[in-house]
Amino acid sequence: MKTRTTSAKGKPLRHGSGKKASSDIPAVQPMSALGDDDRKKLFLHMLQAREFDMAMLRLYRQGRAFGGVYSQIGNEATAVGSAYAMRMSDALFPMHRDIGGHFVRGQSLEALMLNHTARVGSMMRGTDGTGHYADASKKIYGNVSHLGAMIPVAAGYVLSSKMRGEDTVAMTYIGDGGSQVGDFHEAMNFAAVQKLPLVLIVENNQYAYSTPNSEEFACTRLSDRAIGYGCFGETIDGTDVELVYETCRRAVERARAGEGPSIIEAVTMRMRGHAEHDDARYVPKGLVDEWEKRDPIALYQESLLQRGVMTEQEIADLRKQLSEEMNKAIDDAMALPYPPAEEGKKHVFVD
Amino acid sequence: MKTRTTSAKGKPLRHGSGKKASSDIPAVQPMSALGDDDRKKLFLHMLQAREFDMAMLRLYRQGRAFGGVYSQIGNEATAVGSAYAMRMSDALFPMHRDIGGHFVRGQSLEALMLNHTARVGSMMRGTDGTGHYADASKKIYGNVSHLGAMIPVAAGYVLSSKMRGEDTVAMTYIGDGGSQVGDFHEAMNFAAVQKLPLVLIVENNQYAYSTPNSEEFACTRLSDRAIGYGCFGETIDGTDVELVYETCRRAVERARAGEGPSIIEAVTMRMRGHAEHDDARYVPKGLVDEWEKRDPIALYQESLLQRGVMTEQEIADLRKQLSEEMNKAIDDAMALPYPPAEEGKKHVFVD
Amino acid sequence: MPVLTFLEAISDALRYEMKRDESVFMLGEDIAEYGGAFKITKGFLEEFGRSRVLNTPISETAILGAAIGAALNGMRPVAEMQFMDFVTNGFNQLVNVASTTAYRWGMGVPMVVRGPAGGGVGGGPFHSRNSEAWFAHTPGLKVVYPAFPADAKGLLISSIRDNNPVVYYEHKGLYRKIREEVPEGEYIVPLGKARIVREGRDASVITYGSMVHESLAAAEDLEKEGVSVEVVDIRTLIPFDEETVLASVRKTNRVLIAHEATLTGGFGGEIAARIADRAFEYLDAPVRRVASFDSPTPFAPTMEKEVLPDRTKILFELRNLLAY
Amino acid sequence: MPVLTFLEAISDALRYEMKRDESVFMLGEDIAEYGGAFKITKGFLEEFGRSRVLNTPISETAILGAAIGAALNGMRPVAEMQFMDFVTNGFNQLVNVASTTAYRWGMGVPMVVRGPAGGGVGGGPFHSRNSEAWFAHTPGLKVVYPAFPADAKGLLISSIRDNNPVVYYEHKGLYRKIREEVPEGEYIVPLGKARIVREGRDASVITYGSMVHESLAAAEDLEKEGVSVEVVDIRTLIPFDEETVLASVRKTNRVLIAHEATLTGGFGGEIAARIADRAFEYLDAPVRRVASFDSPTPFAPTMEKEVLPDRTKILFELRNLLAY
Ligand SMILES: Cc1ncc(C[n+]2csc(CCOP(=O)(O)OP(=O)(O)O)c2C)c(N)n1
Ligand SMILES: Cc1ncc(C[n+]2csc(CCOP(=O)(O)OP(=O)(O)O)c2C)c(N)n1
Ligand SMILES: [Mg+2]
Ligand SMILES: [Mg+2]
Repeated sequence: MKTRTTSAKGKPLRHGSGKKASSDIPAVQPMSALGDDDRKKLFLHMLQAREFDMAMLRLYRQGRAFGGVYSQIGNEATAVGSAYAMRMSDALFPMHRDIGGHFVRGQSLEALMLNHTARVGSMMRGTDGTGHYADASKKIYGNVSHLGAMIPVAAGYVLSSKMRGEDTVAMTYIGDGGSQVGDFHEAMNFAAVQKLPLVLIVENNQYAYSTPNSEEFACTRLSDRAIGYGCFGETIDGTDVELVYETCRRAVERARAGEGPSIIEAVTMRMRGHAEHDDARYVPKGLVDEWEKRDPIALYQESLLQRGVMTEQEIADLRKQLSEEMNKAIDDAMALPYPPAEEGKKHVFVD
Repeated sequence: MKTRTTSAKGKPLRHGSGKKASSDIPAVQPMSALGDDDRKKLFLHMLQAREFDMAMLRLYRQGRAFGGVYSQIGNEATAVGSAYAMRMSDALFPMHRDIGGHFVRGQSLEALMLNHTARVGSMMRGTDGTGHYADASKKIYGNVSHLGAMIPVAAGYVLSSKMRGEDTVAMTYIGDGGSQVGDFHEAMNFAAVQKLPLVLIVENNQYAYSTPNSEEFACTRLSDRAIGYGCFGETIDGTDVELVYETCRRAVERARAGEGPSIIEAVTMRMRGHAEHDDARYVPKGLVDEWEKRDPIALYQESLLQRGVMTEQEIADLRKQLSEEMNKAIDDAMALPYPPAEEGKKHVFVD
Repeated sequence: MPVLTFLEAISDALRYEMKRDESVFMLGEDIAEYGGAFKITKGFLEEFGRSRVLNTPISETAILGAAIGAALNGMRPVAEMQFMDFVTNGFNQLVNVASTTAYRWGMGVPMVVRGPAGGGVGGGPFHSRNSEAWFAHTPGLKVVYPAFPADAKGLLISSIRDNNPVVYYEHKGLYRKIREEVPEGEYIVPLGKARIVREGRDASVITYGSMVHESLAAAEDLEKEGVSVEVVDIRTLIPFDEETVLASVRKTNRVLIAHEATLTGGFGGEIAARIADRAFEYLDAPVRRVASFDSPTPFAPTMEKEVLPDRTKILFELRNLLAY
Repeated sequence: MPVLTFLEAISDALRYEMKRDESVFMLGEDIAEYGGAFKITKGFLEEFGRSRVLNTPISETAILGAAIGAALNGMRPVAEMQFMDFVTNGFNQLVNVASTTAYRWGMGVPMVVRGPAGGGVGGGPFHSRNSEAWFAHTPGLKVVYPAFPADAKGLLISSIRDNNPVVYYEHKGLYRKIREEVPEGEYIVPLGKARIVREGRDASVITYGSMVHESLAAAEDLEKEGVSVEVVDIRTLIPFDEETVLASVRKTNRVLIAHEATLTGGFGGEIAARIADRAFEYLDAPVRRVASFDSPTPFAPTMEKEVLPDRTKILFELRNLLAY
């Protein structure tokens, strides 16, 4: 049996029923060689993600953002911890709530802001927005809207690395909802047969748009799908950045060692609506309240303070600095026009 | 854990590696209320299937069949035993090697022969052949070529029965190869969430066309996929018609009782090429030899004789009778022309 | 008669059919509590219960396959694609299973696939596609693309009652923009009948969906100049009402075809081909088309406007046509 | 020059490119030991090894998705669909992922999807489809449908070297039926160039794939009657060589369009539309089309012959056209 759960009491970590006690979620058990510098970085990238989120939210409220504004609040630890487990030579195929991972790989605030607001000079020339962009220099390959579609693409990416004898690992993501798309099945099975160095993070944030876990799947853990593919599977608390990091580091190591793919289910909560137009009235209030207490950033801040990794002052300074950078990035982006209309007719093909 | 194997030694029943000893495959353990009349019928329908197969093969060799001729030799026990576990009010969605099930539901030799040779009067008017036909009077809904496509259709069929408060169960089939198609995933997950009365038989006959199990999937048992859907899964010897019947009867009962879908993996061997044009040179000879010994009809004949259910003479008479009926059906079909050309332009839509 | 938006007219049709016929039910993503991404089925859960307003997992193949199975078993399922773009994930079910069943089995597959399509609202490449031409080229499917609330209602009712699989497009840009009086209760618009939405003498525009409104606007512009343009809304691509289209062309002798889908391989080609064949002798000018530029639909508003057809582009082509 | 069948020419192109460029590899079902359902890759496993001749599970979505991923990572994958019909199972990967990547990311996706298509061989509804029009209506994809062995080779090499996704159709009826001299080694036929396969003065047939041969046969029939028919093989649908087509029509003033795909919404509509627009003044007769009847492809030989276009039907339409 290759699937296990880290739930301390052996209870399945699932079902957004409001019944989950925080004591069900295992405490951090650091096994890592994470140094304090790493910890500061993990914290920084989570904060960057949060700041970016709050900025997009502000823009949305002001009517200055358009397209879907997908908040990732609650998912920062999963996005950051997982991406931090990779080498820069590895490839990241993130989903729509994984901006944290972009920061881990050194994406600039400015580039992201231009991209999300489709301003001139944005990475996709205005052809698309949100996390759909790619940046080959950072080996970030964004998603398409069609959920699950990038899992086989990530598989093919590392299939070819492997053919060339390179040791690249790909990390990709899917939601609790997206896990029901056929692409998930075909890609994970293919990856398992070919023993591809692929790590799939299933971000189980309890809801797919308005649909709760109970109407999406009936298995105990989404990582149990791994049994049906013959690969490694594990379900963890996705609000604990160091646990996410450690789990993913092991998965990446296994992948690099030729042991094939892993399915890591990270359990979190989507703290806002699906996108900002959605007031998420369908989520029981108790559930949100409960998860408020497990805010990944607040938890990690507490842990860093307790362990003396950072001081209150350092954190306050960092937050202030990020907020200033963010405001500047917004102002800079907003001062720019949309791309020239003719761009719409260019580059349907490459030469 | 809802998945189990009936392998006596707990060894996985898989991998067409030629390493499987017949002693690995559990002996019949009748738990049934099967009477001798039932046993005779099971035997009869398996013989009908085999006769039909041999007839198609003859036609093919004589250049009188066209389209793909897919032999089901080796699969008779699975097709017949499973279909026998259903009520006539249940619905059968068979695949290309399940002609045995058609006989269980009372399909006539004549109708099948017309269908397979696309003669005038055939059930599909000549628009298509093989097991692609449907016969609503017998609740047989054939497959399309696209593997896996009928699993969601079968799910929807019983979804609507359930909505109307009927207790119809649907049984459908997929190969070891077809199990890797996305439709499998989406349909079984959907069925599990909705607790639909659906039984999926995975006919693992070691090969998908030329591709062995090892290049198709990496899990231990295909029925282990059930864990990832939260439904019942079991892997059995598919050459043992009474075991197949018993296992499917339990699955059908669970389905009817509202306990949701099951995935039953029946392990057999495809004894001929994928279709008759394929000499199956890629199959190690040892593997075929080994499975020759497990011919489902020979095994059952032996068992019936031993138990005194039928005599040598009765069996010889039955075989002779079937063979005569078959020859007549062939002659009758061959005497008929193809449908009139104009039929090709009719009924693209219904009124 | 109540004045309804396009969106309300669709809800009205669905509600009416759900009430009228127990075999009608809906399945799709987030259609229950949430009422669907565009709130088409708001209140349906309360009114019809969970089994007839079925929230599904994100599984378009399962949704469409299950709809086929239900249709084969006596129901009239209406499957919602959250955006019509996602029909590509269940494409095989439609083009191979649903479309061939009447032909092979002689059995109806009375199902409707419906959902929001089209651009102009900043949806980007994956939430803007007009894919109707794919299905129009798939024998065995009917394809509907209404432009007005009353038609949306009447055609949706016909689609639900049709015994064949129907792909029904709703242009999301029209949802809240277009409103008109819509008959209450029973109201049927038959599939396969085009409608002359504006009579004219000097040129015809053959169009459907969002471009009907752009064409009407262009026709109004020209009216001020004393030019009379006829606008024909085909309403259903399959069955195609060739007679009405040809009659219009034979009357005006000049024809422009307009659709929002990309130009190459769009259904406009089919319309042009039929005109160039069967109204050839009546043509006083080349058959022209206005359509989206052959690219994905870009996200930035400047660029999206550039690639999509609109009143201005239609006007420009009409002037050329009239000057010919 | 060796005389090769259509099938051998395709194998030759694949082998040549596999030898020439390490980044070229193949993936698909049963292509390794078995050499593919039609034996196109027979011997490839032995020659190039298992990692470059990759047997996959039955998972068209995984095959096409993996090809895209490999293409983004410096490879030139050639994905085989065992029958082109099965591309519908991976449709989304092609129309949404592969086709939009150049536009969105500025990155090439140098992949080829190839496989047997077309009817006339008793394949029935699910092994006969000509689906090229779906992809021709998907901006960002190139679409190739050769008719002759040498073209098949030269176009396949071009497709493999192209930095964009190419859907490459092989008519299975031509595989062993058509043979001709095919240049050895390097041989390139550029995408986007039609070829006049027979010069003529009195009428043009614009066609591709299997219908090129039927059109040539019909042209020969008419030659005996002193009528000179030009046959233009467009060879690639996207990019479309409009110039060559228009030039032919401007010369002969009468045009018939022929393809095996079903009529309605087929690529013939696009061709007709362009002619009716840009060669309007040169037309002495209606633009006519010959194509499959709008139905699935039936299994029984009598019925299949009835719905498919052929020499006789082309001849019939040509006579009408010439008599006009
Ligand atoms: C194939 C497909 N179907 C439907 C959608 C519409 N859609 C976009 S996001 C979403 C919910 C996704 O839920 P989940 O995968 O759990 O991710 P989350 O947004 O919760 O992070 C849906 C239904 C889509 N993008 N793709
Ligand atoms: C989606 C799809 N891809 C490819 C094929 C071509 N094909 C037909 S049968 C077959 C092998 C099927 O193997 P399996 O599912 O194990 O069934 P078996 O024939 O062994 O009984 C293949 C690849 C198909 N029919 N459908
Ligand atoms: Mg979610
Ligand atoms: Mg098999």
